[in-house]
This record gives sequence, C-alpha cells and structure tokens, in this order.
Amino acid sequence: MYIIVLGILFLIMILTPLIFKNLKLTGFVTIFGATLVLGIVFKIITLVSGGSPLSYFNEFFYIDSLSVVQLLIIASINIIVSIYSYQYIGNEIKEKIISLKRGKFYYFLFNFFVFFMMFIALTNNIVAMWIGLEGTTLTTAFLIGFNINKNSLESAWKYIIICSIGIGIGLIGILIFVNAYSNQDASEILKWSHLAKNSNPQSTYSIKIAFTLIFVGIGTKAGLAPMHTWLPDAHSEAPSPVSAMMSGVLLNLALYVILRFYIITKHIPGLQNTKWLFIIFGCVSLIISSFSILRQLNYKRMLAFSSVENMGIIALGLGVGSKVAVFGALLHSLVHAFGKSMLFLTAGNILSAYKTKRIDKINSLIKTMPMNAVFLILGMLVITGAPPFPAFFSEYYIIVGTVETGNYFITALYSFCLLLVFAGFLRVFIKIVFNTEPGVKYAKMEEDKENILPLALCFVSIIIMSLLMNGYLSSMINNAVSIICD
Amino acid sequence: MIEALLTIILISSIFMSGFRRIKLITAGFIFQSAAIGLIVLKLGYETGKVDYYILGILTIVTKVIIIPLIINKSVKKLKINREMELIVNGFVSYIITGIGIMIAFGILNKSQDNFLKTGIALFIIGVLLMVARKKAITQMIGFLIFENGIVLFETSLSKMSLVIEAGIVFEGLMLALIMGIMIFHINRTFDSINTDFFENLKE
Amino acid sequence: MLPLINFQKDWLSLYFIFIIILIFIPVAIYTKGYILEYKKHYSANYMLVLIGLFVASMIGVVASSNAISFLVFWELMSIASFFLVIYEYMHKENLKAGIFYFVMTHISGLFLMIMFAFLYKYTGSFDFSEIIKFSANFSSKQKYIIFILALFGFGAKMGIVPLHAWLPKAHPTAPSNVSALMSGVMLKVALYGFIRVIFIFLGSAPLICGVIVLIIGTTTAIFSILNALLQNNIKKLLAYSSAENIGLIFAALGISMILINYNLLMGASLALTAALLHCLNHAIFKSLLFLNAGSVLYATSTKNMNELGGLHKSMKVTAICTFIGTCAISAIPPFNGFASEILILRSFIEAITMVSNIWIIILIFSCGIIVALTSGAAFYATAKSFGITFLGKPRSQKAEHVKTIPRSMNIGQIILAVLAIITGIFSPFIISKISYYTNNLLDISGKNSSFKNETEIIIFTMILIIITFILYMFNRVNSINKNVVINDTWACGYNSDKPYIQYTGSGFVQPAAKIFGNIANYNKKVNYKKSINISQTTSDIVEDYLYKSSLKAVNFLTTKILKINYGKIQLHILYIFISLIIALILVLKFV
Amino acid sequence: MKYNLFYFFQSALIVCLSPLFIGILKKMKSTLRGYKGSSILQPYYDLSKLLKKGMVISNRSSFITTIGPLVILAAAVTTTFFIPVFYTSMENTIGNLFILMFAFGIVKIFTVLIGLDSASTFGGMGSSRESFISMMAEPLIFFLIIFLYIETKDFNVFHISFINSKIVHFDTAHLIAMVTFSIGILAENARIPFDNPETHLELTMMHEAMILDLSGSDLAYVELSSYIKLIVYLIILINCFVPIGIATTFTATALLIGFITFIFKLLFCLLGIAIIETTLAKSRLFRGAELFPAMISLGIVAITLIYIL
Repeated sequence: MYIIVLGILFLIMILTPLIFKNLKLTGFVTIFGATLVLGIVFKIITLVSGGSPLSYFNEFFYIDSLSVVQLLIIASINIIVSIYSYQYIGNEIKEKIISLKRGKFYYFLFNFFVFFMMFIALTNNIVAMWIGLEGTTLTTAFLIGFNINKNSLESAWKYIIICSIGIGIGLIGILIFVNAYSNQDASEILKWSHLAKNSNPQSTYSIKIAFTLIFVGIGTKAGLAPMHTWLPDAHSEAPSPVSAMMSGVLLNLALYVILRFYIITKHIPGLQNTKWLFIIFGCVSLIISSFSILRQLNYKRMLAFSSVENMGIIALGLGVGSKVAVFGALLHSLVHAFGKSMLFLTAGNILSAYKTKRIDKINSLIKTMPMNAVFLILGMLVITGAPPFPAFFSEYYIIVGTVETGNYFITALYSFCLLLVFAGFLRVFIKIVFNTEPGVKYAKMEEDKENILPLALCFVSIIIMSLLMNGYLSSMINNAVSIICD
Repeated sequence: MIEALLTIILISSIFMSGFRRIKLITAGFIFQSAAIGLIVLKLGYETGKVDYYILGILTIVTKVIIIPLIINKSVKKLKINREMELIVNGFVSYIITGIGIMIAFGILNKSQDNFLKTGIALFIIGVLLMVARKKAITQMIGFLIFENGIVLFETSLSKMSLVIEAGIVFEGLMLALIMGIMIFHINRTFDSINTDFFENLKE
Repeated sequence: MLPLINFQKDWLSLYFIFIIILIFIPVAIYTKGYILEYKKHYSANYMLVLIGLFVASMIGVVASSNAISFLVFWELMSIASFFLVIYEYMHKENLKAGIFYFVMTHISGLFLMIMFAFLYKYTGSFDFSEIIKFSANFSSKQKYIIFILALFGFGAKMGIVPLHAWLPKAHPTAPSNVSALMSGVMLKVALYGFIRVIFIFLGSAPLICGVIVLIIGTTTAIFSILNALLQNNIKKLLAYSSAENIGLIFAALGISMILINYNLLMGASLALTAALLHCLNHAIFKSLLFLNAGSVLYATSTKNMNELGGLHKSMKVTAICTFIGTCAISAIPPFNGFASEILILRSFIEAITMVSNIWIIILIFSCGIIVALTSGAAFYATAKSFGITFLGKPRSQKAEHVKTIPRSMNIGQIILAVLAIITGIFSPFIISKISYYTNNLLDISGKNSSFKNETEIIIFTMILIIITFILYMFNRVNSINKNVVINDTWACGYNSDKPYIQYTGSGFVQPAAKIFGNIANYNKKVNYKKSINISQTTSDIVEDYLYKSSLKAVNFLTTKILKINYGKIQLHILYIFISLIIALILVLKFV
Repeated sequence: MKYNLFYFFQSALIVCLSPLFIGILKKMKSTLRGYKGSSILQPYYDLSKLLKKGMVISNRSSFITTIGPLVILAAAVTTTFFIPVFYTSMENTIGNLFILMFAFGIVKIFTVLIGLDSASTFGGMGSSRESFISMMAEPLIFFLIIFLYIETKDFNVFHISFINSKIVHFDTAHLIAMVTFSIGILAENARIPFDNPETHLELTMMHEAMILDLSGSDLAYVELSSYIKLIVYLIILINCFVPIGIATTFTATALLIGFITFIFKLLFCLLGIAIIETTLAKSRLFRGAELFPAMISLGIVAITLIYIL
C-alpha cells in the first residue's frame, strides 16, 4: 500500500518537469511530494518500530529497522534539498546561468535520483539493489556535469568511468554470490531476507571472493579510499544541492548495500573475519582523507574529503563490530547526512554569493554573510564531532568499540585522523568566517538571507536528534544494531 | 558451436587490446558482442528458456547495433581515428593481456566453465583498455568490453528473473548512451577527447 | 548507554565548584565594565553568552558523575573557551593562537575519550560510582595505561611541558576576564580530572607514575617560570607563570603518589592537601593578576610592559590590587600564595625524610631544589611585572594618557584582592578543612598529626600588624614639623624627565637572561645603524623543536598522500584493481 | 606567660642591640684594615640623625615608598619574635623556619619595589640584581630547611636549637651545611662578595642602590631593618648549627651562660664577616652567581652524607 503510494508520488514528481512548462510548479510539486514521502516514511517508521519487518509484493520490498534508518535519511535530506533547490534553480535561471529547459531537466534527474535511492532502501532483492545503485550513477552523472564546463565535465567523466567500473565489479561479485547459493530455491535466492536466515552456501570459498568483489566494487561508489578518487572532483563540481544529496545520502546508501551483504556473509561460519575489510578500508580512507583535508584550496573539495573520512569512520565502526561501535556507526551515518548536507548547502550559498570556491578569496564571512557564517561554524562543529551534537557520541562510541575489542592501534590511528581532520577544518573555516584583512571594508551581502531555511531545517533536525538521543532514536538504531550484530 | 563463438570472442578481444584505430576496435567490439549474443541465443535454444532469448536479443540489439552506432557517430564528429600516444604500447599490451589471461586461467584451472574463463579474459582486456589508453572513447569501449564480460558471467552463473536481467542490460545501454553524450560534450568544451586534458581539478 | 546528566556531590567536586564560583563572581562583576571596551567592534552579548556557557560547562565537568557527561561538558568547555579566545577575531594572530589552542585541547579531549573507553572496558561502566567500586581490582598494567592517557589528556589542558605551548598563546589573546577564568579556573578543572582519575579511580598508581608526575611537574615549573621571566608581554608572563604554578601543583601530586606507594599516607595526605590548597590560591591570585592586566590593557591599550610605567598614579586601585596579587604569587606572608607554597615545600621535605629508597630521596631532593629555585624566579618575574608596569615613570604616551576604569572593574579586582588576603591569613582553617577530606580519602582520618603549628601565620600577621601600627604612630609623631620636599628624582645631574633612563623590563631580567637565556631561546641583537638599537627575542624551545618538527612530518606526509588524489584517470582505475587484488589476496589468505 | 615575656625581652634586646653589633662589625673592619674607624655607637648616631631630618621624596614615588620602609622595619622586627636568642625550649609553638624565611620575603619585595619606584636608573639596577641574587639564593634556604629537618625532624627554630644543643660532636655534613648557610647569609644580606655595603659606586652597589632615593626617617627605618636582618640571620645560624651553651632551662645561671656564649658566638661571626670583607673584593655579579650552584652541590653532598654515613 505505502509502496504503491510512494511509487505514484515519485511518478508524479518525475513526470511533472516533463509535462509542465512552469518551473515554479515543478519546484512546488517536488517539495510537496518530498513532504508526503517524509510523512509516509514516518508512518513506516512507526510500523517498523516494534522490531518486526514489513514486506510487500512477495517480499520484493522489505523494510526492517536497518532500512528505516536509510529511509529516514533519504526522505529528510530530500525535503531539505528540495526546498534549497527551489531557490537555487530559481536564482541560476534568473542570473542566466542555465536555461529553463535545463532547470526542468534538473528536477527530472533529481527526482529520478531520489527515486532510485528510495528503491535501494526499500528493496529486498539483492540484484535490484545493484540496479538501484547503477540508476543513481546514471542520474547523477548528468547532475554532476550539470554546469557544462571543463571542470564539471572532467569530474563527471571520472565519476561515470570509475563508478561504473566499481559497480561492474560489484555486479560480478553479486553474480558469484548468488551462484554460491545455487543449492537453494531459485525463487528465493535473490531475496536478502531469505539469504540472511540461511547461512549454508554451496561454497564458502566463492562467497569470500564474491564479498570481496562486492566490497571493493560498491565501496568505490561509497567513496572508500583508495577508490575514492572520483569523489572530491564530483562533489566539488556538482551543484551544491546535488553534492549535499550525494555526500549525505548516496555514499551512505552504497555502504548500506555492502552492509546488507556483510550481514549475510557474517553469519556464515568461518567468515567473520571479513570485518577486517571494513576496518582496513576504513582506516585507509581515514588516513588519506584526513591528510588530504589539511591542504585544500577549495572548500567544497574539502567537504568532499570529509565525506570520505566520515565514510571511513562508519566503515570502521561497522567493522569493529561490537554493539557500541555499530551503534556509533549507524548514528554517525545519520548525523553525517544532516551535518554534511548543511555544510554543502551553506557552501552553495557562499558559492553563489562569492562566485568562487577558493578558500583564500573568502574572508570575514561573519561580517558579509553572518547567518551563513553561523551555520558554517555550527556545521563544522557538528561534523568534527563536538558535543552536544550527536556526532560526538557516534565518534566516541566507535572509539569505545575499538578499545573494547582490543584494537588499540586502530584507536590511536583513528584518533590521530580525527585530530588532523579537526585541525584542517578549524584552520579553514575559522579563516573563512573570521579572518579580517586590514584595511578592507566588509559590507553585508544581500545573498545572505536568501536560502537560509533549509540550513535551519538541517540544524533543527540535528538538535532534535540530540534531544531524541536517549529515547526514540536510540531504540530505532538499537533495533538496527540488533539486525547487524545478532 | 559455443566453443567456436568463445574462440571468436577471445581472439577479437586479444586483438582489441593492441589496436590503435578506433574503427578497428569498434569492429572487434561488434564481433565480440555478436558472438556473445549468439551464445546466449544458443543457450536459450538448448534450455528452452525465454530468459535467454530475450537477453540475447537485447544484447545484440544494444551492443551490435545501437552502441556501435553511437560510437561511430561520435568518431565521425570528432575526427579521431586512432590513439596517438599509448600509455602502454601495443606490443606490451599484448604481452600483458597474455600474461593476465594466463594467470586468470591458472587460478581457475579447476573450473570447467569456459564462460567464466572467457569472461575474466574480457575483464582483463577491458581494464587494460581503460587504464592504458588516453582517449575517452577508448575508455568507453574498454568499459563496454568489461560489461560484455559481465554478460558472459551472467549467463554462466545466474538464475535471475527476467525483469532483473532486462534491468541490467538496459542500464548498460543507458550507460553507454550517457558516456556517448558526455564524450560529445567533452569534445565540444575541450576540443579533444584526450584525457590528458583532464587536469583542471588539481589543487 | 547514553548520558543522563546526574550530578554527584562528593567533597572533591564541591571543592572545585566552590573555586569556580568563587572566581566567577568577581570576574562577572569585572566583566560588566570591561566589556565596554569591546562594544565598538564586537558584540557584547556574544561574549556574555559564551562566558556563561564556559562557566556552566566547567561546573558541569566538575559535577559530572558519568564519563559521557564529563566528556560532553569537557568539550563544551573547550568550545566555549575557544570562541572566547578568538573573541577579538579581527587580529590575525588571535585566530592562529585560537586554532592552536583548540587543536591542543582537542588532543586532550581525544586522550580523555580513549581513557574513559579503557575505563569502560575494564569496569564495564561509564558511571563514576561503578568505576570507584572496581578501583581495587585494577591490575598494574591497566593502571599504567589509564595513567598515561590521563597524563596526556589532562596534561594537555593543564599545560604541562611539553604540552604547554598553547598557554602562552591563548591566554594573551583572550580578553582578560576570560584569561582570568581560563587560567584561574579552567586549568584547575583539568587538575580536578587528574586528581579524580588517579587518586579516586585508581586509588594508587604505581611508583613510576608518581615519579613521572613529579619530574614532569618540576620540569614544567622551572621551564615555564624561566620563560615567564623573559617575557615583556604582561599577559604572556602571567600565562607562563600559570604553567609554573600548575607544575608546582603537579609536583606535589607526584610526591603524594609516590608516598601512597610506600604506604606513607600521612605525607601523601599532606602533599595532596598542598596541591589542593594551591589550586584555590592560584585560582584567586592568578585571576586577580589577569584582571589587573586587563585593567592596564583597558586603560592604556598595550600589553607590552616596556611601554608602560608609572601607572600607580592614574590607576591607584589597580596598582594596589596588583601589588597584593604580586605579593600573593611570590609567597609573601600573610598573602595566600605563601600558605600553599610552604605546604608544598614541606611535603617535599617530609617526603625526603619518610621515604627509604635512596634514589627516590635523591630525586625528590633535586626536584625540591628546583622547586625552590622556581619560587625565587617567580618572585623575580612578578616583581618585574608589577614594578615595571606600575612604578616609575611612564615610558610612552600610552602610559601617560590613561582611560579611567569603570567602577565595576575595580570592584571585581578588590574582591579578589580581599580574598587573597583572607585566604592567606585564615589558611590554617582552610588547610584543616581540606586535610580532613584528604585524610578521609586516604583512610587515615583521626590521625591528624601532620598539621600542627599551622595557626602560627595568624600570630605572625597579628604581630606584624601591631608593630606596623606602632611604627606608624611613631612615624606620625616623628614627622610632625618636618619639612617634606617633593621633587624630581635625582638623575646624576642629567635631565631626569627622560623616562628611558629607567630600567626596562628586558633590562630588569638581564642577569637571568644571561644565565638561563638558553631555556627561553633568548637572543640579543645590537644594531649600530644610525642609532644604537637593541632587539631581544625569546621563543619557546619546546615549540620550536617538538611542535615544528611534528608539523614538518605531517606536512611531508600530506605532500605524499595528496599525490594519491591527483593524477590521470587511468591511474585511478588502476587503484581500484590494485586494491581489489590486494583485498582478494588478504581475504583468501586470512579469512 | 613568663616564657612569652622572656621571649619578648630577648627579641626587644635584639632590636635594640643590632645597631651596636653593626657598629662593632664596622669597628672590626677598620681595625683589620689598620685605621681607627668610627665609634661602635656610630650606627645609633646615624639613625637618630636621620630620624631628625626632613625628607626628600621623588614626585614619581607611590604608596610603596610611603609604606615600604615602615613595613620593612616592622617585618624585620617581627622576625625577632620568632627566634630563640639565648634561651630555648620545646614548648614553644611559634618559630616556624618557613615563616621566618618567607617573612624576609616581605623585606625583599619592598626593597626591590622601592628601587623601581622612584624612576631612577640605579634603583632599577639594584632591584634587578637583588632579585637575581635572591632567586639564586632560594634553593640554599630550602636546602637549609631540609637539612635541619632531616637532622631534627622539626621545622621550629626553637625546637631545632633545643635538639641541636645536645650535640657535642658535629659531623661533616653538619659543618658543610653550616658553611653553605653562612654563604647564604652573605648573599641575602648584601655583603661581600655579592655586594659591597659600603660603597655608593653605581656599578657595584645593589642594596644601597635600591634605597638611594630614600631619605630622612625612611632611610633610618630601612637601615635599621637591614641591621636587624643581618643579626637575625646570624642568630639563626648560631642557634641552629652551633647552639652549644644556649639556655635550655629557665634558671639564672643557665641564662647567664647562654647569654655570654651567645655574645661570643655572635662576635665571632661578625669577626668572620669582617675578615671576609677585608680580604675579599666584591666579585662580578655573575661570578657571585656561580657560587650558588657550588653551594647547592655542597648541600647535596651534605644531605647524601647524612643518608649514607
């Protein structure tokens, strides 16, 4: 029932830009649709909150607590970004940067993109998950190259080539994976819910290979280093709302797909050590991204590296595997989605006001764009894990997890990387917000107030999250943790 | 019959790894895709499953007709005929391909599944083309070879429903389309499709 | 699993809450006037909110009964103080100092996070009461781990060498009321944490830990006071002096830890009391001195004491308050620094006679000698700071044309000055109160023998006051009908109006610079071009060597790692396959 | 009460007699140098002359100059109440060595600040050097306290002299410590080789430089306090290290013997200072400073001797 409603909603949202000429209407429909989607997701959350999963259409769609977390992220970031896009696209058209046609094209692709993500989170079919991921690649490739110029085309090309290869490897992995279960009922083997319960594949050897392929392949899409190379380019060149969506949601979702396979793999006797894939790639991501953050000249690029870092943190948390750490990882994926979207959207505001992505060209934001400056600082605090924002807890739980399981070296490495990231962020954002060149007059900019609502929404949701930490949120995440750990 | 087709695939792909002329590579690709399509159809004939027929037809339609058309169109517009500077020259490419295939077959020596082995050979050649060539269009063809490998894999391993298979193939087509469009844009903005010009995003 | 803010009310927490509130009240009064200076360029509300948050979070840290809420408040404290440090953001150096400070405090936070994670691992709980219940069961290896983490975690916040480098940067850049809070209170909060972890959670740390603490404390004290000596920036001098006092407290804690190991609980209790008392005293006099420095800054808008001088005429109240603060910090009876300084030295001496291990004796003895030298140097440094700033003749226009200070600032200073005297004279009562609790902590309540004769200071003060009074009366009688001539100072017949015939701050410490200059990397350059011109520079050697070389290492790695991100797309594709192959090999090999 | 009264008497005696001892010291020096010298009562004459005179005050001076001399004198006088002179007992509750030593801190800080107060060149120089020397001397004082505490397990001067008066045979450590402390006394009281109390040559003086701008009764107070300070230090030296003969019972004979031995010991000390001051020249500031590390290593030797022997 809900699934059908969702499908119809998305159909309407996707078709509106194709049918109607009025861009405003499209924007409204998108926002309205996003609100309805969020409402439905909330309804689904209440249905699932008891712990028992829902399934529709012969278990083709399957919603448990783990997917609920993803659904929540997608739906809420979607509405925030939709609101942002409304103003953003309007401005771009007003300033004659893009044509009306491209504006409509944007909405078409954007809604398609969200549809695919929703599809990944809802589906139970493991190959369908892959199809969803591939679909996001297809739609976002154009979104990244949206402003057709040298930089964006280069990044889009990199994105499409690297991600397609990754996804292709992932598909090979999935094929081998499925093949390893060929002893089971043919109509059931593509269903995750079935595989998670039956842990007796034909050969564990091919499961090993398959999982590695899936991990590396889809890990490319999730932005784990050293397969992350597309990410900084793509995220820095895409329009800011798209970067927010990709960084906050898409990366998470790719990791979620890996996690689905990991849950199956983990239950097979003798394969528990596959968790080291998470840990090693998490650590490599952490190291590479944290060092890279230190010397960036482009703030959007820096945020992109921070996404790599956060993916590393989440992967590490999942890999460490103790309940505390997994809780931390899931919580972190939630916080990161909101925090990073907030930062990217703020960066978008700054970009549209200053027309430059270079850090050294922007000074004294607190004078020129005070509201955005405040959100930038808040976002920085959120993303670097400062209390009372939930990222502090999530990062801390992962530390606790590493200590608990005795991986002291990883604890040290992890903390060191957190420190580096913190230093890098601090250096840049404090410089952007507060640095005052002597003798320069800083006047308040008009653009400051234009697109504040989505930022405020992001921040409010983060605050709500910290308030709900003890109750609702933690019970929801705990349900998800029990799916992973038990 | 299948053995002969597999041979065609292997030979064409090994030659493709050293070709410089894009038209030749495209031709190789067409041969390869056609062979794969035929194999799938043959399998369908043998097993009597509708899935195989549809997969085979889809493969032939997209990879033998549509994608080569896109490529040719781009090539005509772009006036590029050949790879000028190779990162790994033809001679070495052949050797690498040979060694790679040898190792892959060596690892899989216990398996009797020739599809699998051929698929892996295709992966290796696809990757080689993507890594060792500079033109965006060659990279695209490399990726398509890679995808052909996936199709071979699929036929050998999977038992999926039709919708899913169609989805996979359809998305392959979409990807090729998007790549083609992108190459077109790239050529227009960069005046070249050489990936050497992709250096703007260095900080 | 998640923080429930649940406060605890044991004596240690209450004592430190008492310190925080005691300092906060006068500082708050002071802030009312001090903020006027900033109203032109910066937002006053912003500062008030941040100060409120800062103090609240410090109280939160001290009152937490749960590791998570401890850490939350700890980080909040760091954040609030960071934004206070960069309050005057229009100066670039302030931003730099602030960032440096925040990074250092983040290091501290990370160490603490790991430490509590370890405690959680060992005890299975984040709750302090649960941890205390477990405290007897820690193995010595566990104790070492916790100790090292606590040392770095709290140490980075306290400013022990070599983690002190943020202190002399952050304190001068922060507004003075904030530096008063930071130096007077925030450092104490870190000490609180250290005491709680080492003395209450672990019960007794291994001997080596005590030795390490003692050595680090002493090194910190001597290093920072010698650096303080050579500073000409008032607030920088005070910042270094804060580090010195923390070093003293730390050394006393070290003594206490050593003695607990030998089960010499009497001496341990004495040393712990000394440390706790010095926390209170240092909080009072250091915040007083920072407020004074703030007043000077407010009135003359310079922190460089070589531009000051003669302020006693225009800023009477501040001068007297600073004098009291100076006396307190240089351990002049009956001001408060004296009481704790004596206790610290006494705990050193008693430790020497109590311990039987000759190597420990030699260690304590040499540390004691250094601590004594430190207190001498502290006298030197503060005499310099007061004398050069307030006495003599104005050395520049800035010192001559002085803004009047709002009354609330004066009130704030006076309250603290009075506190410094009261806690000095009545220190015996405070000591007995604290020692009651430390004895309880170490399970030797009832046997109160190590604190006799402490009331002597009251007798001393009374005699001193009586005699001063008698002499004063005598002087009044004596000076009737005497003519008093007020004139310019004699300057060997030269025109004495020139202020530069006076000693400057740098000149004042020249003897020490000559002998100990290396420790502060002291350099003197004389230029003979046109006019003779002497420039003297100092820098922090720890910062020069340790910090800069680690920065270099990070820079090097960054350059190398950055290369991974940029390159040809073909290479990036190769990365995927290389990592795939490596992952496959690893998985097939090890799983 | 009786005891307390007696202590008061003792102390008052010290206050009154210290100028006399200084006079004796000066007389000794002039005799050693081979000229007649002034009368031993000369310090009294000087003081009374100064008290009668009017004052010249610098227009730059602050409250430090106003109250400083008085407080300095008061602090010096107060210390006399905390030391045994020729009678001691174990019942006394005041007399903590720490308080004594830190009380001299009051004198020190005021003199240093007076030096800076009048904005003259010499004052700053004197203050700077005085602070430097006292900083270097601080470990010595600390060492003294450690040593005495190790010997007697007490911080109280009265108790220390009571306990030490029983010692007949002094060991090496004790003697080394005594020498160390004697040098400390020279440093703290601005005597040769650290400072020359007689000259007013600007390059050499320390103590005199600081009080250069004082005059009249202020100068008298400071001079008197410096006399008292020297004598108090000497008394501490005498009564802590060689308290032989000090009265430990409250009888007339014991007190008499105590008084006589005390006078002798004090005169001996003064003679020692006189000899040092006539034979040595004032050393350079940094030469003087080098003495301190030497003293500290001596102290370490002493402490180690106590523990090892």
